[in-house]
Amino acid sequence: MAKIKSLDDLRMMKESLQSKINLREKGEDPGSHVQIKVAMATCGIASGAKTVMEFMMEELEKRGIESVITQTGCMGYCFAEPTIEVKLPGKEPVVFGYVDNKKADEIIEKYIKNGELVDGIIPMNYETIE
Amino acid sequence: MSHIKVELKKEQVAKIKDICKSFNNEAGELINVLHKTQESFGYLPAEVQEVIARELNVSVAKVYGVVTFYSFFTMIPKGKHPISICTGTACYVRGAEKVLDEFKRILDVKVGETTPDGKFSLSCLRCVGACGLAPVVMVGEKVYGRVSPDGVKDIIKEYEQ
Amino acid sequence: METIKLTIDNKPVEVPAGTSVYQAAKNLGIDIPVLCYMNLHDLGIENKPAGCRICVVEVEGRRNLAPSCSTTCANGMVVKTHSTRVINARRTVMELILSDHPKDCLTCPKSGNCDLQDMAVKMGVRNIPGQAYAEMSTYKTDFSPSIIRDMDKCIMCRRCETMCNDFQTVGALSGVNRGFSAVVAPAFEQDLEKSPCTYCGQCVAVCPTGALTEVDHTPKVIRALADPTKTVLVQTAPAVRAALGEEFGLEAGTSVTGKMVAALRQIGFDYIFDTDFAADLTIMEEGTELLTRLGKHLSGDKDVKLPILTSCCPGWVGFFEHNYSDMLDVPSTAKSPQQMFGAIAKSYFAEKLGKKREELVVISVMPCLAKKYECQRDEFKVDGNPDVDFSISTRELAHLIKEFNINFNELADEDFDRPMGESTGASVIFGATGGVIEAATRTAYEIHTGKKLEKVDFHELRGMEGIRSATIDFNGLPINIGIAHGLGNARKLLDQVRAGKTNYHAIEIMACPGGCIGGGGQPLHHGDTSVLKARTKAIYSEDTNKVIRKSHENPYIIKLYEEFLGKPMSHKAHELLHTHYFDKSSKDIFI
Amino acid sequence: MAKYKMHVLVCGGTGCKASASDSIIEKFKSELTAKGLDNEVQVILTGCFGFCEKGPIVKVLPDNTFYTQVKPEDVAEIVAEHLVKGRKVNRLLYVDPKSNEHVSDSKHMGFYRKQIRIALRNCGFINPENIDEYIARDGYYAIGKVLKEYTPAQTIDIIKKSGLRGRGGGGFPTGLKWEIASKNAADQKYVVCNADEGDPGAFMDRSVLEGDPHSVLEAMAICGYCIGATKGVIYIRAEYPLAITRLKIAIDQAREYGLLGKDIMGSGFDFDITLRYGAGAFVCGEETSLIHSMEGLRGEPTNKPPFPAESGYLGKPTNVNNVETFASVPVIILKGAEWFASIGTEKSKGTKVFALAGKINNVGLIEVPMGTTLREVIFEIGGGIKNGKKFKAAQTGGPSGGCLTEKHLDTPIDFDNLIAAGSMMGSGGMIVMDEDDCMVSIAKFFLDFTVEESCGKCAPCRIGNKRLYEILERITNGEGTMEELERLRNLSLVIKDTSLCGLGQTSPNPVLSTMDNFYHEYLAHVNDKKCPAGQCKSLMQYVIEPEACVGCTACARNCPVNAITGERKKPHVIDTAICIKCGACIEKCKFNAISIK
Repeated sequence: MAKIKSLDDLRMMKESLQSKINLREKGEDPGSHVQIKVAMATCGIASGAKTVMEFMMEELEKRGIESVITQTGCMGYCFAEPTIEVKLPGKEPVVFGYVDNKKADEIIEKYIKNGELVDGIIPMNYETIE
Repeated sequence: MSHIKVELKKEQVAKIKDICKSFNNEAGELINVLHKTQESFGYLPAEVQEVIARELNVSVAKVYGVVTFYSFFTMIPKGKHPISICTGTACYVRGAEKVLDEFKRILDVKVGETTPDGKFSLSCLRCVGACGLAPVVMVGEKVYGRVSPDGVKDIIKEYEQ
Repeated sequence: METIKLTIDNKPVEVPAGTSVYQAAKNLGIDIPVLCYMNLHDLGIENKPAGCRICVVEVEGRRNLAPSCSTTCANGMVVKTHSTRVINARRTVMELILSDHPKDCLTCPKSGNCDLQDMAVKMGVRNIPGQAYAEMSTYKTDFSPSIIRDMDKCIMCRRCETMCNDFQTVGALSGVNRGFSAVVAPAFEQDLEKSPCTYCGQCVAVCPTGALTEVDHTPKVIRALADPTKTVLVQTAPAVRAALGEEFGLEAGTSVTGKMVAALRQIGFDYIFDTDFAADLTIMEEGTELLTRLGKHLSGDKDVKLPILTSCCPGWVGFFEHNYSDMLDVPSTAKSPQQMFGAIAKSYFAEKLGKKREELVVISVMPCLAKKYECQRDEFKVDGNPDVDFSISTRELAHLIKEFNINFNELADEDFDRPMGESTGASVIFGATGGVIEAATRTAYEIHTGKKLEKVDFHELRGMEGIRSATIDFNGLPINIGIAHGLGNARKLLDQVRAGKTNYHAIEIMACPGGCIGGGGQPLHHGDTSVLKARTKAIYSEDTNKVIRKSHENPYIIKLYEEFLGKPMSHKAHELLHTHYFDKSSKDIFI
Repeated sequence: MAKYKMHVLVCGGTGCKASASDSIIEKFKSELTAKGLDNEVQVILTGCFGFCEKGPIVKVLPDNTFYTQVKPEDVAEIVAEHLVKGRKVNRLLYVDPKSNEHVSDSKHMGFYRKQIRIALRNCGFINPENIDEYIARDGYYAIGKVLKEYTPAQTIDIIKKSGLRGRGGGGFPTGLKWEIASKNAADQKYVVCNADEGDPGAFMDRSVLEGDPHSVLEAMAICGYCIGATKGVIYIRAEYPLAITRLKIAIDQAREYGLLGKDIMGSGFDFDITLRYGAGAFVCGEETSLIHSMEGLRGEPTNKPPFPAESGYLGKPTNVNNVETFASVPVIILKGAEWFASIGTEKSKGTKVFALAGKINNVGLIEVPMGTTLREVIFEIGGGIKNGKKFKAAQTGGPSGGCLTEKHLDTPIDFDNLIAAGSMMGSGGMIVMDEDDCMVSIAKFFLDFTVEESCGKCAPCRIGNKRLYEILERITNGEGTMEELERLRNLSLVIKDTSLCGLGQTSPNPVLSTMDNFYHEYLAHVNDKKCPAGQCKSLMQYVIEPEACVGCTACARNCPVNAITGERKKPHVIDTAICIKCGACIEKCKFNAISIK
């Protein structure tokens, strides 16, 4: 590791290291970020939830959106897997069904960035099985 | 302080000298030297202190004065399994005294003594900082938490064979 | 110099910056009691651990009481030295100290001369609350040949530790243990005999209680005197006469030689002799040794060791045996005057009396505690019979005189007995730092140059400086002389010699401050070093008043050589008057 | 580099380590590898979370799940359920004692709700053995900023304005202390960190050093810059091996990064830190003792002045602060003096860490704003008294402190209020006592400690504390008199008034404070020969109630000293002169006929 020779060096280093603990910092204070829960029970995993989760993590970071992505149990909409729940700061959570990478991209661009609704919302009448 | 007469072997003297040297034979490093030496010998018999005094160029009386000031240093060899009972305040209010009494009773030694077979030595220490587990007993490096007087014999049993 | 203005007990006072409250109060005539505090100003030794807390005072605006000995005056300070709060605190602390102190004042050797006892009297302590169940800190009493350590009586003033370490650099003592069992002791709390102690007795000289006292040989003196089969000889060292008077209320610096002799005669000693006689003899031997070594050195002999070191001080001998075992061949081999006296008394004088050495008891009166140890060293015995049977201190002699109900101050002066009571001015000054080397110079100069000295006084060799040096012109040959008193100073000088950084021909060393006049067996100076100066003055005026002032002119010394010894450094002289030294450094005793 | 989706934080503090947190980590790693998740879930060893009562603690992020009392056997389930399937393991969640509900987010636990973590900000959050994590949390940014933007005087000014006071016990204003040290000119000065936490029952310094060592290093460098010192020394208890190891790692890493050593961040400022070990002497918490100990001497104090700021380590100007004080410094620089000063009370700013222990439900390390009341600490954070017993007293300030009682419950805790209440902040130990604790015995316990730890240099402390102890022993043995009670008070006041150092000046506090607050207990011991709490063995009497005794002889047969006599089927009697109060009879009596009076 190169020595830190100036305050700028330190600043740059901090930025590069930020991601190491970002997950923790945001997790401590999820309310102020976009929170995304990916249903990751057997049904979800079977339908490709894992791929979607990875895609979203990558894309959100690329597009500079502060978000907390967690996995959760089955939301009870196995017919619509993979399902994800998105909660924008200060808004009620919204659940999307049949999410693949393309759908995920649309959710990010329209709903998360601009608050526009997209197709595939499942009415809220479930409770996460914790 | 009573102590045991020991004869140091050449390599033991060399070892002490090495330790002193690693601290540049500086008198100000006496406490660090004593720590390292005790780590290596298990205790600090008079003869060891004499070598250290000579190497650091301080009087033996001064070295002894320092050894007897700090409770961490001992001139008596510890048992194979040193038992320490935390008598910090948190442990005290949660019954450390009764636990200590039980150890004294079963091992038939006083605090600061070693059993005749050299297996156990008993000492008290002030707070290992595991107050959540009070009362705490340490055997060697192992920490036993929430020890009750009844549990004492089981702890001793673990090390008996 | 900056001055500080403050108020003590409603009186304004102005003192130089850095003055302690204790000193400022003293300037005003206010006496604040102290126990642990000790200031040996001339020696540069100040002991102020601020541990006894007896000297506490109230300082306005301060939360707690302040120890006046180590609190520096500040501008505008308002101090109360004897308020109710202070008196209550002082008395309570005193009760505490006494609660951990034995109450055997009746038999304590320090009784009547004890700072703690005085303080208890002053404060009117009548009972010690809770004494019935108060645990006392107890320790094994340590009987060494010179010093008794009864640490049950230690109050942790640390004066002894300061003297042993800071002034003497002997390092025999240290504070050990912690809390209630804290005490000053040698390593491993072993006896002094197993420590590097030199028995210089400076610890005893400053101890405010009975914790450190000399081994009392007065009972042995009385028993010897009471034994009709024994002939009892006493020798008195030069410094004794300059201090003994203090024990009888005489002003420090009063020379009491004649009264002392009269008292000794009244007590019943058979022969009252003078160690000064043996001091003259020492000069003959040591001076000759110096000239011999010097001669060899000048003729290019590389094996000869210079400088030559004096060897009459047993504390100093013990010190170099412990610390300079690599230099054992440097000191003069001449025995100390005490031992020369004993050797001659039990040979030459015994022959004269027609008695066997066992029938003689030789007692010395010394300003010194190390002499007690010296006379029982094995090399100073013949078939187990010591040349000097035992040694008592100036203080013990004073006790004896009082015990024999002698009105000391009213005694008419008397003279020492012959032959071993005759002495010169040179031998008297053995008692002060620089004196031995001055005496040696007087003799060596005349022998070496064959000329008479025009001026006998060598003022360049005198003084209270810890380390001094001077060059004396021996008729064109410059002789470099070094002097040190106090073993800490000796160490500094010796380290230079060991490192080869000096060009001294001769060095005098005395273990005690000011030389023997400040010895560990002298009347207690209670921290007042002006006493030492007064004694020194007395010694030098004694010298001036002597008719003969050079050792080699002592007629009885001349006679001794003619009748018995032959000449200095002869075979017989070697046998009786010279010794050798032992390596007492702790070696690698390990397998 | 693996892109982790989840972090599992495992507490590696001494308390949790004692309960096998090491094997918990091992187990996580092996389970995750077995499930192929080792690249998705990162397992991190952290410093103490504080909630030691419920340790070992495991925290899963980002879903902020706080598992308590985790055993190695539980790990497989956490991995399979939570980490793979996203289902929290309910049985390991904290159960709120009031609502009986599971709480997974620590913020919603009573224990954490009122806490503000400044000194402990990184404890239980970052891996203390990894400097990168500290840097990612703005680590070393404060020293960088100070070196680049502020003069030493400006920096000292920030600390002064923040109102930070020493957390080691005395509460001396830190900025002022630095200023004094900065004004004493010398060729060499020293910054010393006092990490010789000797107060039994306080372990906040250890937690900071174990959980966030870099913050202390950074603060020491800042202090060095302010006072003009290039050398720092941490004086740490040898009894803290884990903290020592982590400090050594931290120092090495900081040197490697150029954050300690020569020319830090191109500023031209040099600063390096070495370690010195304590060896078990409470008195070394006193600055002058500590300095003597650092010099290889007996840790005896010397009279002040001169203060260390004038003549300290090796005779040079030295600034000594404790761990917690230092740990608060970098945040103050980063967030500003105003921010820090906005927390706390008028004269005590910021937060204070307390080690909560004793008869309390939630033992642990807490950090609360100055001014939090004792009630909030004990009943909200601490979860109340164990086993539903009644609160009696809280002892603060350790052996130097005093006790707070019911009447102090609503007093805001800060430096000055504690002193006014007859106690002190000390290093922040807080031991809670319930109705079963005898306050005379508690005073005796603390005196026992002081007697053992007194250095012996000054007479009042060396002898006086021993005498105090003896009187207390007589009182607890039922031998005390009223005259002795009086003496106890006078002796206490004189010891405080005349002792040389802080140890003796405060050692009688537990006596005075218990006498002030529980004088009736003293009187009961002295006059009635009774111990109201039933703790003092000598004052107990075993009595057989004749009405309840059926004369079964079980007690008499089991008495080891034959103190019980009586005919079969008739009530028995205990001879109290013989009875050794072993309790064997009570155990054997099936009729509850034997009681202790």
